[in-house]
Amino acid sequence: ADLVISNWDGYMAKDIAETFKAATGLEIEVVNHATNEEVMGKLMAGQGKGYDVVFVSSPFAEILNHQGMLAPIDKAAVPNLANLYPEAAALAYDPGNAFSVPYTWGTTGLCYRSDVVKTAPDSWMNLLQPSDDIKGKTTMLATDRWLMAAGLLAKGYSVNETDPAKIDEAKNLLIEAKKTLLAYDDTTFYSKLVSGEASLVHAWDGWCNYGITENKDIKFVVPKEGSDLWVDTIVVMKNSEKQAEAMKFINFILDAKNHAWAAENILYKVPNKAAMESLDPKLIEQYPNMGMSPAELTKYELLRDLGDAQKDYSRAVSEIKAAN
Amino acid sequence: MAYQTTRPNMLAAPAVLWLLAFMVMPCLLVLSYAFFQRGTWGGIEYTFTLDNFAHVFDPLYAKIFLNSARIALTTTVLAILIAYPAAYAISRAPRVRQPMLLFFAVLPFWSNYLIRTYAWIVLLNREGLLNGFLSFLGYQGEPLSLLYTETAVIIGLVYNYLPFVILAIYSTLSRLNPELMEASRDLGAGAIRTFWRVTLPLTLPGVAAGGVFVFVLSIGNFVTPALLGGGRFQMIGNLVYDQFLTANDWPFGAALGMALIAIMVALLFLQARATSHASGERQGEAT
Amino acid sequence: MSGMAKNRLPGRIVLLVVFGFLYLPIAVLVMLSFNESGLPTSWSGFSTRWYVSLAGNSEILHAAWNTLVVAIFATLISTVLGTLLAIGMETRARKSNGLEALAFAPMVIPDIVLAVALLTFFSRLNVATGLHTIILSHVIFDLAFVCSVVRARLKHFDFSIVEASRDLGASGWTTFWRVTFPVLLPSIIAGALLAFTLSVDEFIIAFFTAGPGRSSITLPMQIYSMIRFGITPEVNALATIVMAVSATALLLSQWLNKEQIQ
Amino acid sequence: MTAATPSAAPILKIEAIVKNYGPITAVDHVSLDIREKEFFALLGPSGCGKTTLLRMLAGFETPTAGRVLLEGKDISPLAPEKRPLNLMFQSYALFPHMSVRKNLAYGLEMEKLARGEINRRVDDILSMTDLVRFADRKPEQLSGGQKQRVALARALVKRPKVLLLDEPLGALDKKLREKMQLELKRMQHEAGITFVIVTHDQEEALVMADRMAILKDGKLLQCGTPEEIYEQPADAFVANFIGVMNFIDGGVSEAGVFEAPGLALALAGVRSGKASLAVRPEHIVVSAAGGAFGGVVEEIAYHGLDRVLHVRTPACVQPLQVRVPADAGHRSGDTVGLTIDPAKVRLFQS
Amino acid sequence: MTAATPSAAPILKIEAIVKNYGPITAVDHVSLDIREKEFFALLGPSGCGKTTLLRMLAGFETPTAGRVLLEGKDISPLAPEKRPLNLMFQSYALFPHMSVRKNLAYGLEMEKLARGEINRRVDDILSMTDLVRFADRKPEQLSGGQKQRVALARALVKRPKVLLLDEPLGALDKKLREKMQLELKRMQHEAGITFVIVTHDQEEALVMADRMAILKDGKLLQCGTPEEIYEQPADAFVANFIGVMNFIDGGVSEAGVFEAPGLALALAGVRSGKASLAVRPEHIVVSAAGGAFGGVVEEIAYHGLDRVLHVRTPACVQPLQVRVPADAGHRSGDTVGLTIDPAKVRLFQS
Ligand SMILES: Nc1ncnc2c1ncn2[C@@H]1O[C@H](COP(=O)(O)OP(=O)(O)OP(=O)(O)O)[C@@H](O)[C@H]1O
Ligand SMILES: Nc1ncnc2c1ncn2[C@@H]1O[C@H](COP(=O)(O)OP(=O)(O)OP(=O)(O)O)[C@@H](O)[C@H]1O
Ligand SMILES: NCCCCNCCCN
Ligand SMILES: [Mg+2]
Ligand SMILES: [Mg+2]
Repeated sequence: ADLVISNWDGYMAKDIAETFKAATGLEIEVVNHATNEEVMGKLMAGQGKGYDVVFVSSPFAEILNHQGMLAPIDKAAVPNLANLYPEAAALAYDPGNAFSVPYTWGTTGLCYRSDVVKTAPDSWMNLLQPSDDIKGKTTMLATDRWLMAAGLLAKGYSVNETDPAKIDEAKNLLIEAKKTLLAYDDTTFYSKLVSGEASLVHAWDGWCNYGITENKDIKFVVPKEGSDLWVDTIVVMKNSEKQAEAMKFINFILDAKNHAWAAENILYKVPNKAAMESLDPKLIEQYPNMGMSPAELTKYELLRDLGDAQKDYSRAVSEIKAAN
Repeated sequence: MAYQTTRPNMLAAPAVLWLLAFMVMPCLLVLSYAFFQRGTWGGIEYTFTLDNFAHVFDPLYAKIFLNSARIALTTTVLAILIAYPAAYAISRAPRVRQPMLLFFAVLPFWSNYLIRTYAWIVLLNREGLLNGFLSFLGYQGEPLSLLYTETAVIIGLVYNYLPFVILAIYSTLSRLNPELMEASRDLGAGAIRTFWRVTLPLTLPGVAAGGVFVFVLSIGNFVTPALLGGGRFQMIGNLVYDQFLTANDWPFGAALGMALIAIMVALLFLQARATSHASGERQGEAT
Repeated sequence: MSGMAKNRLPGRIVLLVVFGFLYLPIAVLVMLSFNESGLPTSWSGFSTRWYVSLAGNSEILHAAWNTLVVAIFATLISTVLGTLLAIGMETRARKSNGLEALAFAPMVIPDIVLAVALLTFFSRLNVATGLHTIILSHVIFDLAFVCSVVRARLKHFDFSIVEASRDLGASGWTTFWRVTFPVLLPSIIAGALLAFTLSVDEFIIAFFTAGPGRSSITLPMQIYSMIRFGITPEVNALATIVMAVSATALLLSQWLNKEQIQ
Repeated sequence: MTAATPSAAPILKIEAIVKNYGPITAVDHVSLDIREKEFFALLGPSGCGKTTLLRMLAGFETPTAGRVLLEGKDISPLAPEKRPLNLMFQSYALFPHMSVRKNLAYGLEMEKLARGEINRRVDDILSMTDLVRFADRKPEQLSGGQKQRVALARALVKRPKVLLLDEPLGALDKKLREKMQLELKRMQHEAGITFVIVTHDQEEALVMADRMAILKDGKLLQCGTPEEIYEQPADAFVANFIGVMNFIDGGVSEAGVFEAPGLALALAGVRSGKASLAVRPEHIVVSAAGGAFGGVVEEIAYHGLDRVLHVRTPACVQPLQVRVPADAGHRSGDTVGLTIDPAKVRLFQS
Repeated sequence: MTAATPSAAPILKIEAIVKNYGPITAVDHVSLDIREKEFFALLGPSGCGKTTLLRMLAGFETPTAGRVLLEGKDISPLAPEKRPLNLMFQSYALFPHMSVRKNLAYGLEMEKLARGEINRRVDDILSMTDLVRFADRKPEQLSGGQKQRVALARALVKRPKVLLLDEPLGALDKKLREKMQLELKRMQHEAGITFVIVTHDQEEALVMADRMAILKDGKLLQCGTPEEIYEQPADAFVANFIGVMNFIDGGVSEAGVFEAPGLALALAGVRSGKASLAVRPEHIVVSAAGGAFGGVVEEIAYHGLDRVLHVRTPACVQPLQVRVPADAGHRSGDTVGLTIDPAKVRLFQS
């Protein structure tokens, strides 16, 4: 194959290889990774050898860039960059899309069963100190950054807070919260809502939509304290010998029609103006959070790599997970 | 024994070379990172430091170690209690049927770990089959919330590692000289005392091996605690995993890994000494 | 010998209960594979659609094939190496602590350490990764488990039959094949089953040591990456087929054997 | 149950017991009464079913048919540990993970005796069997004869009502064996134990046993005192099996004279027809020449305290074995005369 | 290497061999020459080191000191399978997973003989050891004696230069044992095999062996022909160990007369001082009364072909054992006269 691309399962159209080949004559091989962390580990240990294009969330793209493992985006070779919202070309971790191209973006909030929850939640505290009726029926994301973000935001801090004292406060809050928690879950939380095991879950907007597909009473809300902006990006490996082809691939993805596929199928917002505008309005009707504008989204704070503070986050999360 | 003094090393050589080349060398490479610093943006900064080892002694990690050791130990004990009678029954079945029984004991484990675990979720759910079965039996109370508890984690671990213990115990039971048990009965010991004083000590190496399997696999497991435990329980394997992948802190991961390996090897040495003492090793077979 | 009050009933009950436990989730899994909706939550009617869709899912089938290749080779190599190591260790005049630690180590090294170490190592040496590197890596821990099972058996091994064989003119090698091996066979089979089972299920080391392309994807890698949508019933269908085929093959071979004997 | 059991009453009554291993019949309708406090020896060729019989008594094999009564009670339903008898295994079956001392204490611990009592009895049996020095060794560190003594001691130390010993002394040298024989007799008398012992050593059986039984192919051939069996063997097999016996095939004339080539022997109470004359080597007397019949010395075997001449005679195909004192001075090739005492022969007529 | 080996040349030369198991010395500086084609018996009390010695010869134990020469060549560096000798194990060591036939064929297959030749030799040895019926059984389905024969047959079928047999016949009945003895002798003569055999059966050793050695506590006490050892035992232990021996403690006077209470015996070539007189039971003659000295019959043991009187005399603490014909008609309590032939005694002086 001309290109090896690693992505999450189901994150691209199944027939991407055929359509891309039809468009460019190039062959691609898509492999899947389960999580950012795994593919990161593999890229770091293997110096990225063998991979050409990788889909990772923004903090990981940032790290890869710091490690000097990414190839610059050749703007000339990706004319479809023009389809992106201006906001998407000005993201703080990579202003001007020097080494990454955003693929999807969204935020994190509360996903809940409006038919079960007595009062509609609007605060992180509804999750962390739930009312009696939903005690033991809440879940939180297990991944360290989002888990900590809930605590930090509830306390009014930045999702990238590096002050150890504040991290500690958030940690303590989260340890308290564990007592009323059903589980930490970042894969099947939406089905827990559907089945009724959970009533209120900590969720990425897009995944809440999967729940909504099956139960109309499921709703998504961004808490009043604010939230994070996450971006899943496309990067090209420096060690790739097929950088020109990789640019063609990115350009192909950024084509309005192709990029719209992501929005329509994985129910994530895409930072592609042309694609978003092509969406069926019914989709937004059914999944209200799909209608969030770039302006709304960029109000939220981008998750950034934490540098040395990462150690404090890791330790805090270990302590939370070990608490009983 | 004269004729064996040179040969044992030759027999061990292929495995030893394999391990030296593909385990020891690579691991030394990675574990040596423990003496360096994490770069601000991940990666390794080649500045010598012992800080990582100092952090290993954080009481938090001791707590996690002890807690996961407790779960692993409970799992181990339960697995042995279930596996022993099963292995015993298999070893007493007609000899031609034994391989088949063993095979059927491991067959479920040729499906996939994740899907078996998901099947357990289906079973243990509040709305799941187990509760359904209970209410079918006439149980009226609140459905049992088994899922996302330590119990669920232990059930999952016992389930997945049970066949390993069965195999290990069977392997020592399979050619145990039945006359030894007869001699014990003859001397006035009932079936139970015969088991405790003769059968068990003679099969202790198998029990120990199986126990070690369950223990090391459980303490290093992170899928079951995440899925059946709802991520509420932290196993020690998880901790090392997080350092390498989530925190991108290889130096500390290496230090933790080293400490873990050292503790486990030390424990295994102690265990080996204890069982070889209790089982009076190497003897006892008649044709 | 031994006819001491041969009552097979308690043994049968034990096997029934334990096998019941072992197959309980399997029953669920098989049921789900025939569930029309594919959802674990509700039964919506019998259907073979997941089998049909599995037949068309070349990715899963390819991954399953790779898994089989990895497990078979890793089992073969590790069974040989592990058995030899076990015999070597148990026939040594003196225990070697170094050897002892070396044989324990693969069991206690956290998977992630081994995974990262191997990939770093291969990458530094510019070894191309692929199925062969997965096999090579799996052999590391597989052999430790095989060695451990076989050693447990050797603790009660009557070495006088080995001596008798040497005495009758058999070399060490012949003695191994004709005496030690057949007498150890139950343990070696146990060890091999263990190794195979471990290999079939191993994920993280396989993920790291696999080649970058699709060619060396194993089933656990495939399934883990699918976790976001929950396990699709196709995978249940695959597991059902794997178990059905293995069981049939075994029963058939038993039956053929019996025919031959009679 | 009978009221008071006199010493001659059977403590163990074996009734038409059978054991099949698939198509193989190992024990075939054997009935035996073993009397209280007697020393009973079981003899028979290799594979005749001795071990199988003992294993059925001890409860390790379920008889295919027949039953065993202990003091009048059927013991079939009793588990081995409930039977007041102990078996010493032919293959020893020592517990490999226990020291000699622990092996010996095991059976006593099962009786829940006090530690002190156990130690005392173990010490006694250790010194009785010359094993004191080996008390702390594991079985694998012992010689063959040492292992056998541990097995014997382990059964003896229990002092059960009935002791079943399967070749208890076979691996011991003569001196030690004689010492053990005396000890066994002493236990029989002092502790009133009934012994059932399998041995291949005829002298042992003849010297020690009050009564003995001869088995062959799983069947009981004869049961009686050593003298009865030695002197009045029930059939040619028994005659040949116990001690040395010469067989001369011939015929009995109407006049009651046994006739074979070169030999004529007048016998009382016999009927005419084909017959086989059995005579023991010590009952043939050698003269320089001119006895009843004669032959040529073919081979001389040295037996320590005397010699056995193998004398070729016209009377039979096999050379006759004749026992002479060690200093009798015969040489290979000598022609000798032989005389048979008619009172000492047995005649088997079919 | 010497040119042509005469029959009396040692095929196996054991030089000051020692084996320690930790603090235990199992074999202690034993030196022995075993001659080509001879039948050599190794005797000694249980645990004296016989098995250990054989195991060193076969190559399973490394001697702590000393060496073994086979036909003049040091065999220490040779692996067991390279040594042209075979050991029959005391504990049999049969291959549990092979049928009897396969056990027997194994050693021949190692020699890469043709299938037909192997089958022929296995069939021969099966019928020689009466095992034809058991050819297809597994060892666990055999009786003790059957197993022993398989072990013996497995060693014999190889027809090596030297056969080491560790109690090869101990579990066999007398008839079978005698048959096997004859077969072994036949193999010795026909195939020219050198036998080194451990036995506890003295009669077996006396009858079969060309020469024998007596070990005790790992040390060699005496080596010689059976007659030499029986008649001229090197010391009191050997005298007592082989056959039955009465010991009368006393002293030799200046005149060369051995004196003990009630007994005076003139002996040639002795010096004065304390002494122990050894005399075998068959060398004491019983008269009604008034022999050289006398005593009271305490016990009569029946030995089949004759009786042994235990006669209490003033001469020694132990009753003297005296062998008499079975029909001699003595009874317990009888007072008898005893005569000792001075030519048949041995005197041990310290
Ligand atoms: N592995 C061992 N460790 C310690 N001592 C041993 C070991 N094997 C044998 N011995 C001792 O060495 C001595 C000689 O043993 P060996 O087996 O050679 O005796 P043996 O003459 O064959 O006796 P037997 O006639 O009883 O078989 C014995 O006292 C025995 O206890
Ligand atoms: N498990 C078995 N399966 C088949 N046949 C058996 C089994 N055990 C014993 N036999 C056979 O039963 C017969 C009697 O065996 P047993 O062990 O009672 O003989 P034994 O009289 O003790 O002989 P020995 O003096 O040789 O020990 C033998 O022919 C033997 O081969
Ligand atoms: N644990 C990693 C989760 C990645 C979050 N990104 C959002 C959607 C990815 N599929
Ligand atoms: Mg027997
Ligand atoms: Mg011995």
